[in-house]
Amino acid sequence: MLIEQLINGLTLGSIYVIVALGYTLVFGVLNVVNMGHGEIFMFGAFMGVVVTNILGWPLYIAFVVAIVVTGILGYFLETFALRPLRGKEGVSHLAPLISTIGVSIFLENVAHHFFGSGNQPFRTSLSELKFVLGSTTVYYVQIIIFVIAILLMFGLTFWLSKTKAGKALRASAENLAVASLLGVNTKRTITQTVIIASAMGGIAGILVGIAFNSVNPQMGLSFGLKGLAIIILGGLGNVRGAMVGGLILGMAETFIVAYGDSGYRDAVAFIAIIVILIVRPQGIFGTATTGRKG
Amino acid sequence: MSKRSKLLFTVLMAFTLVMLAACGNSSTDDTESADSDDVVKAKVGVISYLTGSGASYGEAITNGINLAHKEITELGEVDIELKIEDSAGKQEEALSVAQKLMNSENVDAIIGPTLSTEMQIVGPEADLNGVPILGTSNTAEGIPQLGEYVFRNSIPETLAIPASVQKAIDKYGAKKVAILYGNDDVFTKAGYDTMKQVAEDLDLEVLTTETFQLGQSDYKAQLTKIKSLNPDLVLASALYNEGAVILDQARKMGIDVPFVGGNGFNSPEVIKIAGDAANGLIVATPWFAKKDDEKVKKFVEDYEAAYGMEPDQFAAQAYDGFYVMAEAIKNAGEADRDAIRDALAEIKDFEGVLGNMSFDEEGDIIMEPTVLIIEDDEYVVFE
Amino acid sequence: MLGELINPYYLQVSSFILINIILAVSIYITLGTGQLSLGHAGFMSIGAYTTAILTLNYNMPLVLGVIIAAIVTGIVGTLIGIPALRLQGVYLAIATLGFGEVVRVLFINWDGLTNGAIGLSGIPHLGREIFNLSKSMGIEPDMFGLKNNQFISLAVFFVLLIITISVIWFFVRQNNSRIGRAFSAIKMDEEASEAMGINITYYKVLAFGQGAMLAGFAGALYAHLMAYISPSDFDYHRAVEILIFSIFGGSEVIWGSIFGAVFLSAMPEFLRFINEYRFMIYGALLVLMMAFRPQGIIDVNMMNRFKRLMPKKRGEKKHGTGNKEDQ
Amino acid sequence: MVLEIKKISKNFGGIQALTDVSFSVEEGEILGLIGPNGAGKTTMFNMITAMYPPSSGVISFVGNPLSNLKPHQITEKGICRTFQNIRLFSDLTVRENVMVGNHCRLKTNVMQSVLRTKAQKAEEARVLATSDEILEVVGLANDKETIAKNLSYGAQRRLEIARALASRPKLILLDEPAAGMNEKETNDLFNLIKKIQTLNITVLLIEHDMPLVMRVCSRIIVLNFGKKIAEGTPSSIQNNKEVIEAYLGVEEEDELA
Repeated sequence: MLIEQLINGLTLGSIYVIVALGYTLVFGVLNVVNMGHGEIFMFGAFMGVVVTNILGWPLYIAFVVAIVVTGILGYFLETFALRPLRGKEGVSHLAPLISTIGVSIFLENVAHHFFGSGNQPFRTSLSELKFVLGSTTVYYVQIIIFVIAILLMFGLTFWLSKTKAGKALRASAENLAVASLLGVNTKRTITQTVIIASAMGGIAGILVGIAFNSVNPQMGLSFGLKGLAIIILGGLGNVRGAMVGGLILGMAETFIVAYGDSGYRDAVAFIAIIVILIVRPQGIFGTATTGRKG
Repeated sequence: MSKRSKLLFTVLMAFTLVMLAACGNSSTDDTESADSDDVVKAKVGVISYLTGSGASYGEAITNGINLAHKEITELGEVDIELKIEDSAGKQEEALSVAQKLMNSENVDAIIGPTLSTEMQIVGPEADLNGVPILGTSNTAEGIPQLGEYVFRNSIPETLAIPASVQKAIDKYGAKKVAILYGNDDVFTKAGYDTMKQVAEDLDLEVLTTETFQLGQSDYKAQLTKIKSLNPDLVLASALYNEGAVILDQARKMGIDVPFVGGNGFNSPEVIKIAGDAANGLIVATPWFAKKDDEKVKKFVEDYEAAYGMEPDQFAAQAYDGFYVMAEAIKNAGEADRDAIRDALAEIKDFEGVLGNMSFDEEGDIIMEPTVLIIEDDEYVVFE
Repeated sequence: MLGELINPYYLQVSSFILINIILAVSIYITLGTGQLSLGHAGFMSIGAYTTAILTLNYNMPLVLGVIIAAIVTGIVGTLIGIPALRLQGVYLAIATLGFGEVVRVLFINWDGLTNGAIGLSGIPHLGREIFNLSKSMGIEPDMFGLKNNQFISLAVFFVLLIITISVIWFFVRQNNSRIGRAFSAIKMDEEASEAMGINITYYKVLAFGQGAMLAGFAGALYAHLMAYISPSDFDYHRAVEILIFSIFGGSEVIWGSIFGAVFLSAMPEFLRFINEYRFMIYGALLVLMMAFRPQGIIDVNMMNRFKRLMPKKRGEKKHGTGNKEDQ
Repeated sequence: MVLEIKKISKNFGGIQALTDVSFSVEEGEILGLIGPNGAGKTTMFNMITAMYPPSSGVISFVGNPLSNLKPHQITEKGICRTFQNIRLFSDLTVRENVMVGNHCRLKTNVMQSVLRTKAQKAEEARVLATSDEILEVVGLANDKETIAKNLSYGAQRRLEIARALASRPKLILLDEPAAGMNEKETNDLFNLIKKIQTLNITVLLIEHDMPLVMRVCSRIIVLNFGKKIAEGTPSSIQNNKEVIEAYLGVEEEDELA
């Protein structure tokens, strides 16, 4: 049972990681916690349902559609909820937080309206494939999810440190005004970032669908809150922190069910962030200054 | 007193006066006596969950009521005016519309509200106002005990779950069970409390009790644990939404034992969501659409013709509920709230699409539920 | 005569509006020092459960239960407020959000005391308590030409009205004092406030604690108004709803937040179809407000204009506000 | 001696902002603190007002060391400051800004404020009178009800001074009060600083406007790269070789940049 639970925790953790990476990316550049990210992720998952179940198209198309749709949602979020607040005189630093809460509430209820409140099945042949190792059954999906999470993290790290666009992004993250003086098109960079972060949410959405066969409008909130907890754990804007934080949370949640009381599963994440915020506000991997920022 | 506080005071007084004035025009004389030609005229209010995440329940309920209303009006024995209000599944809204029905519309009786949580609020208020109220979908414990004017014709989990568990045990000779329930939902929690009691009463060994939360996606941790303990039976108190996903993940993981669910687990949606994985789910229900009974067949036919879908349990309970109410109004002979209450309390051996029902002295339903199992992607009677 | 004028339906809706006004003021106080709390639903639930448990299990009088509930929540709020001081902006928001969720999970799991998700029913009802009390004193509703339910609704409404007015009075006065000036200075510039001799630690904790206490107080009243509570009444959506009252109506001036609570709670009663889209509208409202009017509908400028208009057209203005609150 | 700075050093993550600076401020004087940009002047102000602690050294105020105090306690002790980049409470009125400045001299608590006790009413009346008096001093008596952010630049600088004066300081720290002012405004400022001196308030002034510094100060301290390079009367500073070099050096750098 231990090994199976480990795999369960790893799978859940990997999905948390991908969700958290989306938050981290946006925070890293804009210093904004995008509260709408969870709901964008949920829309990605629903795109998977629409493509594979309703239209009956193959899974890879679901990925493409989810990435495109969540990318567009990200673009809208940036255009309507973030851009109008940027550089405006007298806007509190809480404004983007509140307006993205608005986006999340809006999207959640739009999904209620279009898809109903219930679970939608997400059936793919992929989710049936498995192999047996000793007494442990391992599904290919579980491995795929883990690998994708790792790839995304490395891809993101590489992109940020080696490519021109990534460098522009990091420059913007340091200081928007300076980056703009240095010839970085900050508006485009920001839009790009939000779109990429959202598309990662879309990927995570599809993966959740495959892994758990369960897609519903409330999952944006529950995964979103966990993602939020993870980036606080790992340090806001920290890619490696998101990775480690996500895996730790996934494991912790699984193990509290396996060896503790499953009723407190949802509280684990929040008790952890409250403790972290009080003891080490910059997060496990954060640098000392971030705790007082934002 | 400063200028400002004077102003504040006056504004609030104005607010109060306007409010009271607004109330004035809507109250009318509330005693509507019987018409001259012997047909009892009455006004029945319905509180239903029509918007929001559970709107599908409310829709089925109002469909059932509307169908029954149409048939009764055609029969012409009583003349009932319907007044349907939406509660959006919220306690505050339910109480507000209940006040509206009782005081602005002056209804003689109320059917609804949809959720037990809403009934917890509305029931005592109706009782206080002396308005008979009939719940057609409240399954929580203690609903009819809210007051003398509170009735229900839906079977509570305390009736459904023992029936299904008993039958499953008789059939499979199960001794060891695992319990899985949603701990943050009032229905599934109530179901769990009953399950725990039943397991105790039947001397079952409970291997583990696991919980999950509404809208959760990943049940693998709990299921892995349950699997490792090898139960003969899984008692799952879940709404069909989560329940179906649980079944799917459990079957994939290789948990092949039957699942026994509560009333909330009973829905054709389970088969739609979980597919083959739904096989082996046992539930007790008052309603079975494929029952070999003239009344049931006619109801299903008419309902499908009118609304384009198969009636579910909520529609059937509401349909019967409205008939029971009409019967009581007819027996009361006048549109008097107290008379209707007394007539309701005297309903006995009423034959509806659900079967034979009566009210006990508290106003709760007495009925034998049917136990069903899903086999080959279809609900069949579990023998 | 009086009996015909009083409709419990309108009084019921008004009572909910009054509770929402207290909630809006509670978040306004916290926002007033630049602290964003998403944990007010959690504080509300602490208040509601405290009084429910005290009155149900220990037969405590309702009034005492409500007072203790408010005090307990105030203490919890202060305890949360002190470590929260180290957190700014988004960190505080997320920590309070986490706090709210932890409280909810705790109430769900603390089965023996809270009855879990099923909730607590049979909590003494404010109106029925008053009814029994007045009956024991020999006052019968008929004496005013009222039916029992009319009497009860009216009593509840007036008690809540008096409470709400007192709450508003309290905070209006506090705002027009040294304390209120310190609050607004802190909201505008924390460092400068500190350099000007304001003990920001004290005032931020004070504001956080007051906000929490008030939310707990409103929660306690809610429990006695509904006579039934369950953890799902105090979820994340409730916290957001409370926040929206203030953000929409105006978080700069107390009247803005009050207006937000009145308008947004009354709107669905008059436009029933809106109910279906309620949260969709809330979401869109938040985005629009932040983009175009982050200070909310009613801001300082508007209040100043009102004040200038007032002495001349006093009667008219009062009527205007009265209507607005009623519509 | 009002203020004594003893061997103060400050290190920001490896960057040495101040090294072993010592000087003292005598009662009733106007002391100038000058130096090129980045010399550590504002850092010194921030440490005197406890916005951050020095890495080493002691600061004493009327003989008592100021260690382990919070900024608001420093203000209570009688040191108040203005900010180089104006930091008024921009949405409050001019008078309210000054009233906030008076905060630490008031005592009413929440209950007294709400109940409007006699003491509270008397205190509020006193605050209003004090504020009006101070606004008269700085020449803003006609703008009492104006929202702070709508004031002209020069007026905002004066309001900053008024707000600091409202805390009844023994020592006031002015951080570049003449920045951005035209000649007339600068002249008014000169008169204002002199007037402050007559109110028995000691002044410590950071300023780049050399003519003003030379006119108003009785003594001047010069910092360069975090070190004190000179101290003396205006005329002696004007002729100090090291000072001239420090300033010329900066000008060269400016040209290069």
